[in-house]
Amino acid sequence: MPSKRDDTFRILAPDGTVDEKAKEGLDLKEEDLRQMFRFMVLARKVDLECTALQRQGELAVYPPLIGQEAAQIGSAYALGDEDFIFPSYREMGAAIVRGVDLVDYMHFHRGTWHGGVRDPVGARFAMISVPVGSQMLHAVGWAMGTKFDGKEACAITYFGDGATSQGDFHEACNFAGVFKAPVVFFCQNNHWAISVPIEKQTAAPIWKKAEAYGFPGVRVDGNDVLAVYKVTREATERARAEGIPTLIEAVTYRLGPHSTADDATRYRTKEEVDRWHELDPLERYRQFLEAEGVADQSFVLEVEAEAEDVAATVRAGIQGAPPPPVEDLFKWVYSDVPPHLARQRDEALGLLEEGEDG
Amino acid sequence: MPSKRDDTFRILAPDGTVDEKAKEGLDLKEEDLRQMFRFMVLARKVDLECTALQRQGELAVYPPLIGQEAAQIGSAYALGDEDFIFPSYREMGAAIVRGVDLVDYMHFHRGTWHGGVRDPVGARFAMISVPVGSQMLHAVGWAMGTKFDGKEACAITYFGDGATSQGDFHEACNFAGVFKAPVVFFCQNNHWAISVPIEKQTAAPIWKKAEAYGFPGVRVDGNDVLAVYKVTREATERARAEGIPTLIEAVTYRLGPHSTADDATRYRTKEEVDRWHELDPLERYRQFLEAEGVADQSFVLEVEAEAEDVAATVRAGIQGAPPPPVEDLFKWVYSDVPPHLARQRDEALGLLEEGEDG
Amino acid sequence: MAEVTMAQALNEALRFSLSDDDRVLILGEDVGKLGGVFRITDKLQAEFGEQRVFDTPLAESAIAGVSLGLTQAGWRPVAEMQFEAFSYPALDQVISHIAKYRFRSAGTTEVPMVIRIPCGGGIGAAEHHSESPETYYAHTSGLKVVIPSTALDAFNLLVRAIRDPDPIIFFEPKSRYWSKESGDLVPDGLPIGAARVAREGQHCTLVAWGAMVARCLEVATAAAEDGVELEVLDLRSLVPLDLDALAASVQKTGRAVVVHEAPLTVGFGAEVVARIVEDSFDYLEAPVLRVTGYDMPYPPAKVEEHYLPSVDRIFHAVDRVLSH
Amino acid sequence: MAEVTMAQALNEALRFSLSDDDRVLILGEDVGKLGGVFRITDKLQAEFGEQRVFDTPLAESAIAGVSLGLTQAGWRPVAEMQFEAFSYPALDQVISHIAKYRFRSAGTTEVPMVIRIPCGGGIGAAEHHSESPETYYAHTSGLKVVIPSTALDAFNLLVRAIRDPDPIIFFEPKSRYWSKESGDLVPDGLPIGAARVAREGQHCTLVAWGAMVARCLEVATAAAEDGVELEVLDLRSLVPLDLDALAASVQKTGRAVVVHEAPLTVGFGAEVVARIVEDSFDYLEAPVLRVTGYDMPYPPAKVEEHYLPSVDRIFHAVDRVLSH
Ligand SMILES: Cc1ncc(C[n+]2csc(CCOP(=O)(O)OP(=O)(O)O)c2C)c(N)n1
Ligand SMILES: Cc1ncc(C[n+]2csc(CCOP(=O)(O)OP(=O)(O)O)c2C)c(N)n1
Ligand SMILES: [Mg+2]
Ligand SMILES: [Mg+2]
Repeated sequence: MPSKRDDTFRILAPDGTVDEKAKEGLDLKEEDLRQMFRFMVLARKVDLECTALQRQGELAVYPPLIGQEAAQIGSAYALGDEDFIFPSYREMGAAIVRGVDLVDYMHFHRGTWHGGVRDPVGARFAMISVPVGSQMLHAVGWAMGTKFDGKEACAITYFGDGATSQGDFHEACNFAGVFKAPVVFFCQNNHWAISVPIEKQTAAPIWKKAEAYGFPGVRVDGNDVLAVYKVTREATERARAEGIPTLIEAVTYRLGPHSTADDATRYRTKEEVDRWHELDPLERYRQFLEAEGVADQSFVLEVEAEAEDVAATVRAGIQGAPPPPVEDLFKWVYSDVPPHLARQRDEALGLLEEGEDG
Repeated sequence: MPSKRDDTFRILAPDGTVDEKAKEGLDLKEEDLRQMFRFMVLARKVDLECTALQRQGELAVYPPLIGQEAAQIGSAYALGDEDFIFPSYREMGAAIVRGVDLVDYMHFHRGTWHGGVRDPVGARFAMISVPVGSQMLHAVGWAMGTKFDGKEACAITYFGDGATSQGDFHEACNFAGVFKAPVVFFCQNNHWAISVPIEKQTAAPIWKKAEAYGFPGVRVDGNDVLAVYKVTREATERARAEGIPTLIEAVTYRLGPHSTADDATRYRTKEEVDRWHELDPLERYRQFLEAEGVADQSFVLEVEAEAEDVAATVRAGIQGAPPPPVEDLFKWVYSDVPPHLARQRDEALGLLEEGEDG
Repeated sequence: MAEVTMAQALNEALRFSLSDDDRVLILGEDVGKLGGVFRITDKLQAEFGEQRVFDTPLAESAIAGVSLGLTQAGWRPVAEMQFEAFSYPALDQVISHIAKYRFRSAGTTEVPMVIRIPCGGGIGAAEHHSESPETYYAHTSGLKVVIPSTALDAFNLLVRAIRDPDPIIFFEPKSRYWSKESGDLVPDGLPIGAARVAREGQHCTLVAWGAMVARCLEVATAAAEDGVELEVLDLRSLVPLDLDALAASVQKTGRAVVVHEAPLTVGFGAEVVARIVEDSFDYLEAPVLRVTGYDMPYPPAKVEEHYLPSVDRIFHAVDRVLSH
Repeated sequence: MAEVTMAQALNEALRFSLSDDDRVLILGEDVGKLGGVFRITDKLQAEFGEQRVFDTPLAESAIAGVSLGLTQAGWRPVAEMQFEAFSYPALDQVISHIAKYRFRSAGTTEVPMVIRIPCGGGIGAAEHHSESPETYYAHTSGLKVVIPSTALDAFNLLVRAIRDPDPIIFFEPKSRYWSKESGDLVPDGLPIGAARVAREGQHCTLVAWGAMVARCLEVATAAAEDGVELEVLDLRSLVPLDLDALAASVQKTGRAVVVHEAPLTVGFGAEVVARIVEDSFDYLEAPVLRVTGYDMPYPPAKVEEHYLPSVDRIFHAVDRVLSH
């Protein structure tokens, strides 16, 4: 369960009670509240759809985000249009908020294309990054460069609890502190790095690691979308206005397996997973919206129907989608096709033709 | 100047006053107090000798430790015989305490041999390590393995302020925290990483970085040999008895250039260097010993004479020392000489013979 | 004579080594309870305890550097890198320390450690999970680099690697993990440094290692139907390289084609060609050709069939060499 | 027509690029006030300010990864690795991201950055300061790898590298930093990817790059006295490799020797041999030989003369090739 220690920021308790003091200054209109719910439901639906698509062989492998919707939607919703997201491989929820083309995105998991994002700079969403911890440095570099241009925008980079063990995490945070880079380090502590539990990953609370870099660290209930939104919003403002980075530890849980290739029963108990199912971020938020009269049953049904449609569109778009023509691969390596590569291309294409002929 | 903030542990103030409360429990007999002074003078003399040897072309390049004698001698003197030192390239002072053969050691800087230590495991002193930050992981691994054997010994690894920016520093500390490895991370914050000042290296105090790993961090006046001894002693006991690592930040200063190849006037002022010369650790300690009646003028002169002799022996041993026979190099790559390498050896030796003949 | 997969054989080799020598340790990401993502360390933690077989935090440079430290405390660590592309964060420790440590000490200390690295493509995996980085390691003097092509040889090579006093990069061709072979798992095969003639032939030599050995055997079987006898040489060890076996085969056939998954430019195939030219030039009746991955990042899984050396591509090269 | 050293020429190339394009940035360890340990960035911070030219914390992986991030914000970073062996901590960022970034994006984003790496031995330096790691980079598809051999070419190549839209590894042969050449510093030399015939000859081709070009020219001069005309080909760019120039020269001379400082096994020389065999086999009158560093860690400075390809060793190889 998310630590009950008061160092964990929370607005919406699991039991539905609202901490009014914590809620103070929350700048969300009713439409925003509904929109965040819409995104969360959408993330959940598309996520389940993708797990199904993998089982049917339409995706090669897929890393489910189920359980982490509040952490991803709440944080991404707090961003400005110019802010840049540097994700790992589990941030489909953040991609949805950013409006990334989900069929493009799923090409990564289908094994038909490595990037998952067309024109990342335009999309303000970097390509999927699998080498754990590696993307944080790119976020810091982008943030430094954006500050050099005097632009008021910040970067946010997503990573897991396991990623905090990587040297790149440390180097990225240290550079951010030294150069006062406008960046938010958003850690989703979902308690597991494949089979390695957080206790075996590090001996200190993640949010405290910020101490080592001279900028604030915050622990937030990652299953409370309002709290996540608020701390991220504040972090982005600090970043843009004062060049103060923030390390956010969103305490949440990976309800699904590490990926569709993983058998989580080998290393964790059903009881543990069940306990966290009771803390489902969607359920908690839905109850809040209905209690506040911001949403009603019919709205919820409507939202779910919309989500079904989007999921169906994603399925339709990715099902049977072909890989790129082999010729294109040779065009993507360099800005030009150097002679040695042109030779290899010609050999490859020659073979393809034969294949077709014979 | 060493931070005056009370988070810096100190026994012996620059003005010679002794903090009796801080001194409590200091387990040093008079002979120890004299021995530490002996080592400090020796380190200073040999260090100056080496700078001279480099100017005369006897050493290829040499990184002076002048100014850091208290930090190195105080910490190394606190170790037990079984404890293992994993140094960087500037720890000749610690090597002296460990009884490392100084001529062997200087072969590294002469460019006649890479290791600098014969049988490191027996010597309990690892080979000189130039890649900044890299040796800390070896210390942690050795400490873990020693603990696995139930042995009561710990590792200490030396590194500089700049090294704390490396990913390996982070990974080493994190492993140490997770595996409760008996290791002491001893950082000599000498204010400079070649031309980069500590303010540009990191935005947080070094000792505070321990927070990120769940073990204690201590800042000590690195020019106060008694304080350095005491905090290191305590750290080694915590390490051996309870498997609790410690990060020690010894605040000191690199009075010399980064190396004999460096021109420090390009990036720092004479005033700054002069200020630190006034804080010379040897001078401060000598006054203390004389005030306490532990040493007198004649002792000091005797110690200096001894040091001169050792320096002369080192000079005599390294002057004109030849590199290893080329044949040996081929023997050191693997435990055997595989065929491809045997061929290359024969070619090399053949050429040498011709060289001699013709 | 049981039938075993290469994955089982590797698991048995680790089990054998753990009981054979109580200084052997296994460490890496997810090697404990999970038994590794490919189950190569399956059940070993349960059998040998959490100190002999343990999970580490997620940091490859540390896994390598800490392993080096463990050797200095008298242990023989066998570290697992989860996938080849995740061994790159450890390259600095491998190149600057592990490979040089013995040399730097003038031979006064040893680094008996093994780094296991699943490698290669052909299994429809995600990005960063199908590369063949043997060049990076083979070019790094001080390392021995071995790679088995069959289940039984995998057992034998891994047992020998763990007993070896030098640091060894042990590549495991993923696409062969599930390939079966029947025979007894006993460490009595060829030593490290000896290549193996996987099939005899006199018209042309196919030089390969890891997964490409099976691919070359396919080609050889098909070629035999046209009366073309191809010799298939399984290098087994890239460093040390079996120069005699290479020369013997090529001097017999007078022709050679090298096949590997890694990109062409400075792939290990280039070394094989150079060695053949140096030792057997006068025996060559045709240029030595290379059939390899293309000079691009490993492509998406759904196109890898067009990237990896195919039976067709190898045939083409053989034809060119024979018709020269 | 002033006389300039390669170090000055490189410094001028950076100055030229900084004023030519205000998106160019210079970052690295000690590149600011100090001007770099080799003074290649001397005075640039004073001239262009602390935002265009800045020191970083001591972390190479970050220098590389942050540079990639800077390119995505529209900058053209020129990062310095202080010495070649300290570029290894950055290999993961270089291999898994910088080299692949454009490819992964299906060509929708670019990574216009240069990583400058002083390389090679022969200057009596300390351990880790004399290596030649070009193989690691040349084998990494997506990178361009260039290395000048003369002062004027250093200027031209660096200016072109900084303008190039792809990530470039720019090697600087340390032992040539102080070599002088007279001429005007104008970026009008050969493009990246074109080799240069440093000396014409018809009996045998010496293929080299960086510092070994001068060494080969020495050999060629001496050989000329015995009436042996050696052609010296300066590759300048290992990736892309000038296949036409290589074939043209070898098909003219029928013989070749490749010379490099890096260890033999899978050194770039192996690639050169393999290419010659593939393209010019029928023209070869003798095996193509390699004269390189030995397969060991770079040795202590005081023995490096016996490790690096010497005039003697090159002569030996040429003799063997000519007398074949
Ligand atoms: C450098 C690197 N090492 C290993 C892996 C294999 N791997 C993929 S995800 C993962 C666990 C990551 O855990 P965490 O950072 O907590 O993120 P989560 O998967 O829980 O979202 C591992 C070990 C990798 N992708 N990159
Ligand atoms: C990985 C790596 N990068 C760069 C260098 C070059 N270098 C040698 S010492 C040094 C500065 C180290 O500063 P610090 O850690 O404070 O130790 P100090 O030299 O001050 O004792 C640098 C940049 C190196 N040796 N290793
Ligand atoms: Mg996790
Ligand atoms: Mg320092």
